[in-house]
Amino acid sequence: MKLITAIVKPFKLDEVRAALSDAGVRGVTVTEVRGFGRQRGHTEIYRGAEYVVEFVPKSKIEIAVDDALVDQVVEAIIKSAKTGKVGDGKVFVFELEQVVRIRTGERDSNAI
Amino acid sequence: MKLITAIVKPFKLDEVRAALSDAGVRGVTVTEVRGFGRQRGHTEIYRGAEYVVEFVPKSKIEIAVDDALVDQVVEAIIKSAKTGKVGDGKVFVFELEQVVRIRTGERDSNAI
Amino acid sequence: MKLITAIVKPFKLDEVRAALSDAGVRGVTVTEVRGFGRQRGHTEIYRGAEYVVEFVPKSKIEIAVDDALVDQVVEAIIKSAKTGKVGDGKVFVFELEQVVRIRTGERDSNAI
Amino acid sequence: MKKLPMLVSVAVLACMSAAAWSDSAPTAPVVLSVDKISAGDTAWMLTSTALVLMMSIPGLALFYGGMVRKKNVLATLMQTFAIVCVVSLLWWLVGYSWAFTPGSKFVGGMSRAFFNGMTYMHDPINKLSVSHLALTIPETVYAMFQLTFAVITPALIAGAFADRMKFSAMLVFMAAWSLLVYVPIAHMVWEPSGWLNAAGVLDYAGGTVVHINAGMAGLASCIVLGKRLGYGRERMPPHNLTLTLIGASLLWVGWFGFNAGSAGAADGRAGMAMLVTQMATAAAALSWMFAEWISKGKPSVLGIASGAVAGLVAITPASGFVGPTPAVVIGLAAGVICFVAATSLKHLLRYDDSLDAFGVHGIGGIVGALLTGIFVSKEISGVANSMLMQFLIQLKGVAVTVIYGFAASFIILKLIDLCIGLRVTEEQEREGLDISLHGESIE
Amino acid sequence: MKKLPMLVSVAVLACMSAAAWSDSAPTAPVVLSVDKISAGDTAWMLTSTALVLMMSIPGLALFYGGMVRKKNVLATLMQTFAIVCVVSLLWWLVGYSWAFTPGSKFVGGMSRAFFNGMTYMHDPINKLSVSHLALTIPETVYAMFQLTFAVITPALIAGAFADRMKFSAMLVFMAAWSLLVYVPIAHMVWEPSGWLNAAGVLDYAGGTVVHINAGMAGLASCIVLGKRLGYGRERMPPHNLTLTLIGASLLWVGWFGFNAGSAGAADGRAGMAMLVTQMATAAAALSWMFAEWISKGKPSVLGIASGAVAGLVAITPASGFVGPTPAVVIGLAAGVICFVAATSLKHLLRYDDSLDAFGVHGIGGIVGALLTGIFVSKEISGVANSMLMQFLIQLKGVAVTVIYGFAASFIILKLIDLCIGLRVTEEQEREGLDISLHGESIE
Amino acid sequence: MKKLPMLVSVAVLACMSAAAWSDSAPTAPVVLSVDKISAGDTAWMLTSTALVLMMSIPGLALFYGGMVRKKNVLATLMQTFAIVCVVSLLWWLVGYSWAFTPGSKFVGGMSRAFFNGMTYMHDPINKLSVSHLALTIPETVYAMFQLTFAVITPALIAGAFADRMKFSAMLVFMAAWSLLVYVPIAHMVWEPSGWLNAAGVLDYAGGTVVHINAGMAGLASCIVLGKRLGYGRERMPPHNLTLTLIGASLLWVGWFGFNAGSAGAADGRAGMAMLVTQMATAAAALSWMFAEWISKGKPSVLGIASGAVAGLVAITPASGFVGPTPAVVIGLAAGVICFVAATSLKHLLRYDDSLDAFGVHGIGGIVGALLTGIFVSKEISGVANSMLMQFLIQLKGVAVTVIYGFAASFIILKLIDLCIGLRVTEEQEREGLDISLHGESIE
Ligand SMILES: Nc1ncnc2c1ncn2[C@@H]1O[C@H](COP(=O)(O)OP(=O)(O)O)[C@@H](O)[C@H]1O
Ligand SMILES: Nc1ncnc2c1ncn2[C@@H]1O[C@H](COP(=O)(O)OP(=O)(O)O)[C@@H](O)[C@H]1O
Ligand SMILES: Nc1ncnc2c1ncn2[C@@H]1O[C@H](COP(=O)(O)OP(=O)(O)O)[C@@H](O)[C@H]1O
Repeated sequence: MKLITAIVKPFKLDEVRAALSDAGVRGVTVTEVRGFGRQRGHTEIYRGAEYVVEFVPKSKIEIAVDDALVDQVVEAIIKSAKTGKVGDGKVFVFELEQVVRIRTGERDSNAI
Repeated sequence: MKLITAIVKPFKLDEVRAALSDAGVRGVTVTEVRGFGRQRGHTEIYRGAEYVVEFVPKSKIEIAVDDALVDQVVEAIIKSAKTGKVGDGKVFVFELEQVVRIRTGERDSNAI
Repeated sequence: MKLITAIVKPFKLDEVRAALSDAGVRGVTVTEVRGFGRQRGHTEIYRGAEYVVEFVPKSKIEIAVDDALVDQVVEAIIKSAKTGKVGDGKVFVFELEQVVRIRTGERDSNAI
Repeated sequence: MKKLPMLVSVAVLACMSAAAWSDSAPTAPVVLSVDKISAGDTAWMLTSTALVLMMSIPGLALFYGGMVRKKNVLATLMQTFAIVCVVSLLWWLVGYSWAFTPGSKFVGGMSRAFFNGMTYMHDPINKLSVSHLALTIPETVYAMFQLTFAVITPALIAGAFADRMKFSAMLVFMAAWSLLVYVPIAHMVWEPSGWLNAAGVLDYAGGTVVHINAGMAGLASCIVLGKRLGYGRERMPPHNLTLTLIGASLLWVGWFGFNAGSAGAADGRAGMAMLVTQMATAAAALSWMFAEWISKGKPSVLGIASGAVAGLVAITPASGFVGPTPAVVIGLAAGVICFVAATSLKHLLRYDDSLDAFGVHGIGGIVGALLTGIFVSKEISGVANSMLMQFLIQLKGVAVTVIYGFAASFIILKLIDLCIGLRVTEEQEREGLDISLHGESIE
Repeated sequence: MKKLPMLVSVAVLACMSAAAWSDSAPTAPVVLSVDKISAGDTAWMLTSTALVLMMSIPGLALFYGGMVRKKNVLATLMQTFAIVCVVSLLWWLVGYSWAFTPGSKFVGGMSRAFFNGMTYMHDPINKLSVSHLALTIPETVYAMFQLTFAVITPALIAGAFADRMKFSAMLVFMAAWSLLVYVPIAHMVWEPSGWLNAAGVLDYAGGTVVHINAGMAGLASCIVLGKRLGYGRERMPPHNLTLTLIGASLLWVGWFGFNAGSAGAADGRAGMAMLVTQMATAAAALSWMFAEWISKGKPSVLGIASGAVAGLVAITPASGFVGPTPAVVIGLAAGVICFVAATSLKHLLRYDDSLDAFGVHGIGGIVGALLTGIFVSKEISGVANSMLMQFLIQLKGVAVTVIYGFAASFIILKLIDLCIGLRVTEEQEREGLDISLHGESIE
Repeated sequence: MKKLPMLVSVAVLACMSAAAWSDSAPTAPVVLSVDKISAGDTAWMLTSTALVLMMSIPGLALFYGGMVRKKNVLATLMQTFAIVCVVSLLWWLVGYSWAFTPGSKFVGGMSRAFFNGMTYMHDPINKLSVSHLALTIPETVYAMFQLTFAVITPALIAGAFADRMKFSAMLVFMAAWSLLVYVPIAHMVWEPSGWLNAAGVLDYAGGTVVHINAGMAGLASCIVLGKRLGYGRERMPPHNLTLTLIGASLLWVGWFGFNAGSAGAADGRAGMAMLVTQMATAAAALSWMFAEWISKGKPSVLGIASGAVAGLVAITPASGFVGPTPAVVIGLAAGVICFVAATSLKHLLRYDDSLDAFGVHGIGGIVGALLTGIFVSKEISGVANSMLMQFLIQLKGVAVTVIYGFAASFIILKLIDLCIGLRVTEEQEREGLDISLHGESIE
């Protein structure tokens, strides 16, 4: 199995989730994160003190999938998360050694 | 070493931490996440506009452990996090190549 | 490629980011997390009810890098995040199988 | 005072003050000796002024601010705050003069521009100017009290176009609207030389002038501006109803100044106005809450708060004219009707009245203005028209305000759109107005 | 006015108003000419009414809302808001009449049901009705002022059972409690035909009627309902003390209306009541703060805010009877005693009075009611009993309220529990009442 | 009243009240019959007192609380709340007596220590004590009104040293400052035996006594304490400007009590004071906003709120002396000058006046005090000095306050630093004062 992690623009989250669902993904875990990269943040000024807010809010989506699904899922993410503008984000893929479903104790593919 | 990631119901967090402690785990890192899966969220209505809140709040626990401890730790999590109802969550296990303790520069097993 | 994850004290975040930048890192993703470990939290008392806040706020930094850069980056983190006091945090290194830049579809080293 | 046909009005004035006027009552501001002033009435009107300002800031600002998404909360607060500032200065410039000095049927004169001639003369002169509309209090107090009405009315409109208007365009719109829509309607309805006043339209504290007027402007602006980006597709739940509930509470408390203050005095009529305000508000809050509970399954905080505001709106025109039991009826009706307007009508007609400025203030104002005609008590009001006749007069007042309020707002908005553009860019809207327009954010 | 034995009371009334009554003072509401009304007194009572409503919404709502967990904040705000609405209508229905018209020793008559006969008659009649308990202000104002007391009292109870009562059951309980507990006690203590009033019990602004009463109901309800799920094991720290501090501040400010408004007039007694309120509150806030600092190591925001409320509660019954130096003593005592009650007694006796409705209002009310007997100044109050005698009378008043308040609340709660159930399901409690009961949440 | 040279003052008093004094006016508190009291004036002064307390809690507390980092918000709120409590008790102890009873040129007497002799005597005596500075209201009310000024002034200082002072040291500093700085300056400027009062310095509601005074103490304290850890390097944006905007709004509303209440009566002068307050505030808010918009590119919420406060500060000394058009000018000037002070001067001179207590209150107070000399209207004020002469007198008042306020504060702070230390440890500052000093945090 693999764990696919996608960092995307928050307003794209719903679209990505829909695309993942179509690609057969049942569950995902989402975290609000702050992204630093090529896309620049904004500046805030409070009584003359300038603060450059360097980060951009991003959503991180984690998806455990069977090996067979990996390409398809990555493709689905890319398609649905893309705006073509800087800051669209990244997809990372990791090897996932074990998965357990806590409720049932099922393991690996059955647990996803 | 391995990194064990558990997604659990937030109100189970304290119990899981206690169980981990008993299993010899010294430290963990916890993140608030939003889970999408079989467990369904709730509906909110604001002046006639319905919003289905599809996610369920979850706590993600990350634990770096020596290989020897993995099974024991996974078992401890499953036991303590289980309610038997949908949404109890998952455990993921990853290979962890290096660990460094920043304070001392100690590495790997010594750093955990 | 590798994914380097560093758990550091929040007020060190800016310094670490500067050091990473000097080490040639273009982008990072940051998450606010709660750390449990040797460093102890604090106690709050509300009308006689004591609550031990066991966790300490930490910042988790995730950095995808080429294999060649790993040591250098880990070193940069250790240097910049260190205060020498308990709770300085950890660095974890994982194997990263694939990286895709969503905007361009570029892969792996080109995508970082 | 101001909401009565002239003759009645004068009669009331005569007896309201301890010192009676021997001969003809004034029809324009006059300079009087300080001992004609009632300290008690003045105390209450100073207090009412503070209460009504509190309705706008922080009341209304919070009521709206809690309902928008987190990325727009500061921009929403800022709108109310800036409107208060701009309209205050316009009131000094010419607004008060055009509204509350005698003039044509449609607008007052220029005699009080820059508050010219509004004086207080220290000992040994011991004189001050007094409005013909409130003879027992200093004119400064009357002008300030009316200022607080003038500032809250445009601020109400902002609920309709939340999250998408340029701040610069909003300032221009509100300034124009205040002078071209609010001021003339206030003159027509409340100043004895105004034609609706002469026609006998009853509007005790602003059902037409304030609420229908703002509601129609809201409707016009959400139509002209179009929907929020992603409306109907993306999630736009209120980010923090705690703020909304604080806002609704302060609106409620402040409204005592609005309605009981409209007596212009600390007297029995003010007392009755406060009592009926409480009755209608409580009734409307519960009627919205139960309507929602029955139809949607849960009673909500936003619902009960919205219902309370609907009740406050509906009792506004009636507050000096009806007794407590009719007030309960008005409240029950307003709660349920505004509930339908905000939850169904809006979605049916597909405009994005984002925070229901029209649904609550427009509709609630109409309900109140019409029911005032039905429930007006001769005993309390001194008005002796038959129910049917008064209802028809009220209908006329409503119709004029609906039409003028909508049309004038629509035209002003279109003109501003042509000149400088009304709407923020898509990117700004997506990023949120707090950061994109004001360079600030909340944690 | 209302807290004095009848004879004294009448005497005060006679001299409080500019226009003196020539012959016997009324013992029931009367219709008077409008010129008997004092605009100054009316102005202050209108203001006080607004201030006391502000104590409930948003004051108390925020005070409590900030102390609960984030998942219950909206539900907590909603309780206060809904109670205000329901009890307002009950006041109209029959509450005012049963409390403040003459009747039996235990409850008033029906003559003012639906506010029947509470009139204001416009020119040319120029008459209005006036309560026998406040002869210089319109009866509408007196009824509204008392309404704000009637709404806040049940709202105080909600602190005891936070986070676990069904909203529907809460509505039923509060409605029943208002009519069956608050109204009779108010009649007994404040209306001249009430037996505790006749017995000479001194309660200037509601130490027994409001605070002990609400505190005992709170104790009953947290016993009947049981503890919150996970109490003692799970973390339940206040989620946002900013809200609590806003609430405490608005309670403080609003309490000026509560205590100084209880003079029924803008006079020297009102002034003294305000001054002693400030002294006791400041003293109690500091005494709680220092007690905590010494015993727990840190002075806390929740502590100083709780102390202030304890001081406000304790000075309530005494506020029109004592001078500033005794007020400081009352405050110091209340701060430290309520600190012990809320931080130790509760844990010792193992009830879950979640937000210390009993610990602060019950205990603080008892402290205040008893110390009133000790510190009452003949000069200020006109009451000439010996200290011992007055203390015993006070003890009687306290005992009656404690017993009746607890027993009646207990029975009502048990009955409701039998009929519809009081408590939410475990799942609802775990999910939080905001989402489970009201379908809303804050970000 | 209190801000006039003695003779004028007496004249005003004589005509302000319905019942005129036949012979010489009192120069010290007196006991009068209750019928000398004006219920209307008393009603307004009771209300003003509530409004001014609301300025401190929750107004100022929130204004400041929203501007600090999240980890310090509770500590910031706590400072204001605790100052209110401590200074209230000091006022009773001796503060009122030293400030507002006749004595030397620099400080009053001891006759009212513990509010000794401040009485209200119930029927049948029917007398009460009255201050010679406000003859138509009970002395209790005058003392309470002035108490609210005494508590807010030190609370203003706290903005300068936010996030780094020990709570214990702060309590000691504020107690000392109140008695050694505030009280003498108040006596000198406002009590007829004070030398600046005799010299003809005009300060209607506290431009020198409150704002310059607090601003200079703020400057002294941020210099003595040094900068916040990481100042200039780390990010320290306001964590929640929603709170700040609520605070600014409540300050605005409450300031009506501050300025119009300083008339001591519900009369024409109070009305004019309220009107000019509104004009100056609106003008200053917009002038800061546009200055920022032009120079920094965006109009900000913090900017418009700060501008409003700057306007309120600047109009304070002038509010009973000028007409509406000069008020607009004062506002425009204050907005832009304080903008420069807070955004440039501070960074130029490199002190860390964290929330601009000096930049807004110090500078705004100076602007207002000097412009009062320019714009004072003979008609409104009864003061007949030439513009130049009055300007020079004002300059003297400003100079004395600037020098004494700074020097005395500096010395007190240094002494406290020597004895118990002023500043928290680096670790406490880093962790945040909420947790480290008070053991609490917000979610
Ligand atoms: N090397 C990296 N390691 C981890 N996260 C990264 C890395 N580079 C970029 N990111 C994440 O991806 C987001 C988008 O990257 P950015 O460089 O802004 O645009 P793009 O992906 O279009 O090149 C960043 O905000 C950050 O969260
Ligand atoms: N494929 C997946 N990848 C990542 N996280 C998942 C995945 N499936 C489920 N989760 C996480 O696990 C949580 C529980 O899953 P759910 O399907 O609701 O119940 P259960 O684990 O009992 O089958 C989800 O809320 C989500 O956070
Ligand atoms: N075994 C572990 N697995 C995951 N995270 C850990 C582990 N041990 C420590 N951490 C994280 O590292 C942080 C610092 O650890 P701690 O033991 O407090 O200090 P130090 O790193 O100086 O030994 C913790 O707060 C926690 O977030």
